[in-house]
Amino acid sequence: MQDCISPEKAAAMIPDGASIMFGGFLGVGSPDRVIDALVARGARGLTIIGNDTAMPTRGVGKLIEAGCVAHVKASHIGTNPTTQKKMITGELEVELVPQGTLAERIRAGGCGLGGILTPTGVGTVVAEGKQVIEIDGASFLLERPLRADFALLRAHEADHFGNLTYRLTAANFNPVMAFAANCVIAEPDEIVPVGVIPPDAVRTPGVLVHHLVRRVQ
Amino acid sequence: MQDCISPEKAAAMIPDGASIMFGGFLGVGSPDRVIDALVARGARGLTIIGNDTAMPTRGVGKLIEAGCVAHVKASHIGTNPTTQKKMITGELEVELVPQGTLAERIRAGGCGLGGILTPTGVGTVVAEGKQVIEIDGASFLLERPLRADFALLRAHEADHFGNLTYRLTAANFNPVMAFAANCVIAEPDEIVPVGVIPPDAVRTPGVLVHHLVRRVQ
Amino acid sequence: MRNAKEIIARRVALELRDHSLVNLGIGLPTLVASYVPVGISVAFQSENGIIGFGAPPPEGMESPHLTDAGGGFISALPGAASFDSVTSFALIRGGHLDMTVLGGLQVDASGRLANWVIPGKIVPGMGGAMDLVAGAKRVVVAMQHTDRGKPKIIEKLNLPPTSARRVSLVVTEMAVIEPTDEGLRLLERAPGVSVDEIVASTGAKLLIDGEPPVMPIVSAENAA
Amino acid sequence: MRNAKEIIARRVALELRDHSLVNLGIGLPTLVASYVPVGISVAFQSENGIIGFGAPPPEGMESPHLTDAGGGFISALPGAASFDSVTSFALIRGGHLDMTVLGGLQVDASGRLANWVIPGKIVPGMGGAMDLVAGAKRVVVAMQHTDRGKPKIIEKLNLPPTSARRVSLVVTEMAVIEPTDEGLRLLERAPGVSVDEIVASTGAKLLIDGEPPVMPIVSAENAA
Repeated sequence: MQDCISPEKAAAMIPDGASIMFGGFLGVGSPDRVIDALVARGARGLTIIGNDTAMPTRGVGKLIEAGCVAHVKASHIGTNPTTQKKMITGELEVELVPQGTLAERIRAGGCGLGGILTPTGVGTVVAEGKQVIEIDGASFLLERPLRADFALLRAHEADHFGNLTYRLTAANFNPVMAFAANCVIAEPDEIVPVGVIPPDAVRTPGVLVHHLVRRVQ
Repeated sequence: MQDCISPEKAAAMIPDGASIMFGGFLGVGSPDRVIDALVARGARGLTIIGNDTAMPTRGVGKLIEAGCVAHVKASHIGTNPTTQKKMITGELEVELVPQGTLAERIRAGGCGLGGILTPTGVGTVVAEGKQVIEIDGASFLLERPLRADFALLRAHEADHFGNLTYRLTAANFNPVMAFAANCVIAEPDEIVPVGVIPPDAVRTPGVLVHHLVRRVQ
Repeated sequence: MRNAKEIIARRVALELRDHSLVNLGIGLPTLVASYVPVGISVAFQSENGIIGFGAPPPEGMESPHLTDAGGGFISALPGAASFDSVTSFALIRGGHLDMTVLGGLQVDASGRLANWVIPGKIVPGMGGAMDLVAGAKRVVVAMQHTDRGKPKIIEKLNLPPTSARRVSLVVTEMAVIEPTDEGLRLLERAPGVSVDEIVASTGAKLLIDGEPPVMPIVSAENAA
Repeated sequence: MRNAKEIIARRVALELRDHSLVNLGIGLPTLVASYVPVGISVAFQSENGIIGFGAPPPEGMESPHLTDAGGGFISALPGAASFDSVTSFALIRGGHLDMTVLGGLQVDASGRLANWVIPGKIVPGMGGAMDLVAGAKRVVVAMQHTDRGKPKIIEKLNLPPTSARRVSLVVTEMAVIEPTDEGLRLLERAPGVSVDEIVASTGAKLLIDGEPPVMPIVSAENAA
């Protein structure tokens, strides 16, 4: 871990056009303060990668509402009518990925695998343009790794080294995204001294985190 | 989780010739009481899958010493001269797998992937007979999933539902093996009532565990 | 007479097995949790990352970090385990999920399910549905038999399939149907519904061996 | 004069960067931890599942659940993180490990390393070595220049390679050598060792630009 920055500083570090992974599941466990700062700075042309686009007033939904986003890779956009509308008008490009495949593609990107073979999506539109590999008589799609310029995580606790914990269903995509971006920024609910989080409770080692977002003012 | 059994009952459930994954790294985090019971019942022809074969008097090394084992899949056998000796005499068949590949193959077997693409082993003896797949100009080995009849785990705590925790470096291969066997038997240091392990501390959900080995007498 | 959704949920509840891990889809399938038979211990998974969740907590006691896959507040039962999305789908895809109950738009004669998109309409996305159908040991479709009078069980899907895999069972308010190698087998009919009525409401050939038995359902008294 | 292993470890220690994650192989590479330069904060990983470990604890205070990849008892430093083998190799293979220091049997003119097996002798197994060479951002080989007088740096490996990947740097008690597209470049010579002596002890062509500088090493006073 390098330093502790404000949400505004984090938003300023992220250029227009960047690709960003966002933790969160319908807004639960999403880095809300950095999202607000991205909206405030008027970010444009972002590619956002995450489970869903939440709701127009929640989580990454705010980015879509504010016109910050050009591309979406997600498993579900049904809870955000604005995503739907902008997709139809062509303002937004949306790639839908099955949820488990999205998680594994991000994992592959973060742990140095060239791809994974999954049964999910075989015989569906998801298989279009993809290589199908037969293993012992079963068919699998070859799915490619996913990485991004930035990963914006919401954590529960962080210590001064950047070690992170998560809380209940707010973990969701956050832990895997910590592996898969060139710059990882974590927004914890609380920052505690080194030693407060025992080694076995650490769910994201601090070596993966580049910046912490400073405590709530 | 179904029930709580003695090490002897566990050993009796495992037939000669079975394939078994063993947690443990040089004997640390290995299910010692079930291993002793397997030695005591004179098990024969086992296939054992794990990081290493420990030492002749420790961990799965005891099984090799006692002649229980026919096949070994491991990343390292250098600490056990008996494994070396029996390999040379042909009493033991040994397949060496790079440590990270072993972990990912077990993971693939446990989470329904048809295989993984890893850069590890490309251009080495490990690549012999395996498909090499080019992705964006880089070469990857297609490595196949690994599963076993049984997984024998060492855990720190278990609750009455079979939820498990692990301790420091004693976790090693245990958590991933919980996904990859038809029958999972966990040997905890301590069994505690439901609710004592908070949801965020659970590292192996109890639904993956079939039997717990009862408390130390 | 009970309404269609309740009949379906009560019948699906009889498919629950002791010591099993089950994932219920959003909507109708969620109702199944209300009718777990007495003596059956089921662990429910929510794919956003928990096993062992319960009813919404009392007003004011909700945790912002604890919701189900539909975004609704839930509680955690003693012995619950929480985990991230990678682990959640390792459970689903790896064959550790004994059963999933999903809603359906169409099921065809080959047993394939369409339940994620209607071309030309709003595209919600498949979420976890494709992984659930590909990975669960048993896939039970819980859906109404017809949509505004039009059969949802048809010869060949005209909506995009969710998976190439055949589902295990289809439960509607009229019938229980099992897709097999030979075709769709009519296993049970709902109380007061005749075989002729079922056939008339179904757009695919049904295999019928004599008069099928009346659908049992979990009664109010038997639900835990 | 310091012994060969100590010279190597002290020189390799100068490759450590602030805020980096480093994995040290068993044997000679482990010595590097003793010479971390002042002001440099390094996190050491042990591939059996911990970041942030320290020296063995006092006699009688060892934990049976806390060892390094060689099986020796260690301590955990404040801020340590423990994890399973899958996560450990996700860190290694995913490019999160800034540097690994490994022992070597041979390095050849193309920069390939052999360090895991001698055919006809005991076969220890590759352990984590193949993943480390394939995945670490920088691979530094720390080895003695010769083995009983025979060069270990040779034109072409005659032992099985650990990886097809070129290593980043080779540090011996005589020289620092960088494998490049053009071949093996002699970067530094050890104090009191001449270029001629290095060439005579090396079985591969070395690229030499004039008189290479003398190898700096971490002095006892500079080690943290």
